Amino acid sequence: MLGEGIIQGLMETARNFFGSYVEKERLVTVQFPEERRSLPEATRQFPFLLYDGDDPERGLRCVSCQICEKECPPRCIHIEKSKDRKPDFVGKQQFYPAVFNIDVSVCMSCQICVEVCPFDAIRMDTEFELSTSDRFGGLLWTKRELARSNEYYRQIHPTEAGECDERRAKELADAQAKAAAAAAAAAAKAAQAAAAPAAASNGAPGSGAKSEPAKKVVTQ
Amino acid sequence: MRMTLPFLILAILTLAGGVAAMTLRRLVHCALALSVAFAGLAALYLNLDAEFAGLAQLLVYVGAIAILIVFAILLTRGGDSDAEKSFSPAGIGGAVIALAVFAVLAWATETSGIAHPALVTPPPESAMREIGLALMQRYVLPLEVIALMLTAAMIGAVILAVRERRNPAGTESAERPGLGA
Amino acid sequence: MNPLAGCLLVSSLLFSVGLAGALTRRSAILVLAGIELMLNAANLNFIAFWRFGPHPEFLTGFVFVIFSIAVAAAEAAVGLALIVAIYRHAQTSDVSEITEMKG
Amino acid sequence: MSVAVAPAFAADQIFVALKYWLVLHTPGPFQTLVSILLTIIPIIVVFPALFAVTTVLERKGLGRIQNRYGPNRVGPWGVFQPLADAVKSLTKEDIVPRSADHVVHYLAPLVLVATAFLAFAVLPIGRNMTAVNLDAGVLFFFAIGAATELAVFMAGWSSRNKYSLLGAMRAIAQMISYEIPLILSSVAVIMISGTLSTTRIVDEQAHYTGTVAHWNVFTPWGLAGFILFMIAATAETNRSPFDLPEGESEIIAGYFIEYSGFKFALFFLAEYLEMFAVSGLGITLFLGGWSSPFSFLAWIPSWIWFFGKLLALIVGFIWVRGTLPRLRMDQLMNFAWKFMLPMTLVVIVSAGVWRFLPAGVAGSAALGGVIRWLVCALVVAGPYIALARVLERGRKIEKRTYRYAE
Repeated sequence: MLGEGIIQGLMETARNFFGSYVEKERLVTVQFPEERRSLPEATRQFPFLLYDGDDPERGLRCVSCQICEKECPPRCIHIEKSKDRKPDFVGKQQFYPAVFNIDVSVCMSCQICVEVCPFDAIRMDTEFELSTSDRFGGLLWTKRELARSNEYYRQIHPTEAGECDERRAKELADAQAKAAAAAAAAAAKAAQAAAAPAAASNGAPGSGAKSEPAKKVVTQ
Repeated sequence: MRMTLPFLILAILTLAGGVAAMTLRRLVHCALALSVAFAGLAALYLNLDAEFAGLAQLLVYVGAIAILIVFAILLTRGGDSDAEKSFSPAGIGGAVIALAVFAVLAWATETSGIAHPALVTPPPESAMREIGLALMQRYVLPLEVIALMLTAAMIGAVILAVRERRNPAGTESAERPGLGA
Repeated sequence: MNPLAGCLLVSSLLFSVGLAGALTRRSAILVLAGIELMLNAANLNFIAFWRFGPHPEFLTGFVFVIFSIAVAAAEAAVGLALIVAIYRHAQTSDVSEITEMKG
Repeated sequence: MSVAVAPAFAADQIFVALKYWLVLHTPGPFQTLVSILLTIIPIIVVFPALFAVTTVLERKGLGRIQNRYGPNRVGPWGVFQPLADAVKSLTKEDIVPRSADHVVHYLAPLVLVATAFLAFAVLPIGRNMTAVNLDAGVLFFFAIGAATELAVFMAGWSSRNKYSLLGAMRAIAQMISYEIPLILSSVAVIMISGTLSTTRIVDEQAHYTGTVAHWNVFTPWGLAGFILFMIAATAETNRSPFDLPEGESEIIAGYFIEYSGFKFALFFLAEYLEMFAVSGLGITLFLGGWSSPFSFLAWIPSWIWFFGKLLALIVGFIWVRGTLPRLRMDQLMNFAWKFMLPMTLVVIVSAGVWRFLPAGVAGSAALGGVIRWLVCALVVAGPYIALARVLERGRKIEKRTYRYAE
């Protein structure tokens, strides 16, 4: 019968109308600033820089390799390399960024910088309330504003951070083992003079090749 | 009884609309000015106690004919071009003829002797009831004829405006000329 | 000047304006608009004579105007349909360019 | 009895009495002016206020229909939301496109609002509360309504935007198509009442048989006519599901796409005013205007009845908007010419049958009334069922199955 469907539709919307006053479960929205839904773990907004330990200046993982700066599609990252070096978490001497700026008003949250970073130094944040009254200075974040501790990272992306930490721990262990092996080799060398230099030189490239693909899998 | 101020204002409005409709460059502006003239005339009818005629004028002229003219302008691509130059010999000739006609009419009005005696006519009874009865009794035959003529005109307009499907080269487009009719 | 003469004057002015437009404008639509104006001027005369005439109770002029409005509506519909048809045929609605009449 | 009636009558006529009191206490030369102002100003104040109330009602109602909260931040339960909206629209920058036709672009919203306000002149919003008691009130209403089409065209054309012109063309085509069923369904009422005056149409309906009023909607032709009238009114005021002229997903905002700030607010206002006006006409023609449905409720002031009915119709508009999706252009036109037009003609025939069937048969008024009611109902229902059969032929509604999704 013509018009029957309209009546059915009207009944359905009336049911919704009155039902939304009676049953709270019907309501699909929440009262935002007071009530918040927990964000899904895969949430990502804008990048931040990770540091180890307590000091954001010394513990910063970034080695200023500038891969992210080159890969960034909208070119919102600006890095200036330092002149001097400082040791990284395995004790190797590395450069660090003297200046590391991200213009979040340009950033498009594509996460490419995270995927290309070989040092696990840049990650995506979940923070989304970023309004500011100054649209030039307020949205240009410097190194200090971008730095977040590893604890914070573990908090917002536990799975990813766990994998990352595991990998880094392994890397550290490898490096220490290598250092120990090198020390042992040096000791052996000192003991045996110039008898077997080949054993030490074989070990170093092997460990590097092993850690590289593992990192790729995790960051994707 | 003399001419009243509302009458003067409405007359000036109507004439201004008419003059603008006949002199403006853009065709759409002309159509809008024309509807101002029609609306002014409707108000003049109301001013002359012809309520039904005034409202019918508003309904038919402003509501239908002005819209029809606007549709016709848009369908003939008149809406986006400055169609013509302002003055031409033919234009001056037309204006002279119109002026002559006006002079004759005004002279006739003036000399006919109806212009000066003071009229004391009470507003006539133009109640809807009387008009309805007049249309249904005294003028029922013209009414039927008008109805027939309107039907014929509608069919004719549709036939004229409907795109001919015969020629295969005819451009197929989304516009429908018969929409307003 | 009494109101009847005022109406007649306005009406004759409007008629002249419509006539001038119909004679001088080259767009066919505006020619039609000028004719409509002339028709309206005549209607105003009918209303004025009905209002100030001797026998308003017969409603003669009044009913004439109503019929005239109906006829004008039909005229506008057919006239504009003709203009649209001509435009489609000749690609112009300029009356000075439509110079040939072949089927 | 008279003791009970007197205060009720006083409450009923309070505004009329107030106006006369104020006019009497003004000096002689200004009396006409004050009287005119006292008639106009309430209309200019009350209906925009109703517009403000309606916007918040609509947003909250739509929200609840979609299982949301709706606005609830400005003031308690969001009742001051219209105030915030007003401040916003008044302080926004007024942008006019560079290539727009400035004069026409400026005039369009003014013409639209002016015509929308004019329509209220003939609506009886209470006993003795008609601004202008015209002999041809209904005709006046439709004549004024016809002028809005031109304003819509002005807005659409002067903006120099393809979407606005498309929206205006859609709006005009739709308004012209639905004006016919709108007028034809009111013709049935005019035939029965024998008058075009809105005041007298309401007076005709304010009688009672027993306790029930003579509202036109209580008759079969009146009920059908009322439904058809409201459908046509929805289309005439461009409200959902007939909101093609401003379909956001297709042509962004239709004819007022290039308007901003206060002019945009004026378009919004005009749209709602038209909705109130045409609902008011529906109330006048079919729902007995300011009269109460039952004689024992007649003590409630007449203006409360009118605005109560108006609010009920507005709720109906909102409910329909929250329920039905937008039509397609061809569906819209088919609906107007293949369903609305034949049905309004049937309603007119039914009203004619009602007029000429005797109300009483063989001395029994009740039996005659029932027979007349049933016959007229049959005259409406028969063609409706037949038409529905024809229109639904070959059209099977089935649940859509998705091959790849889900």
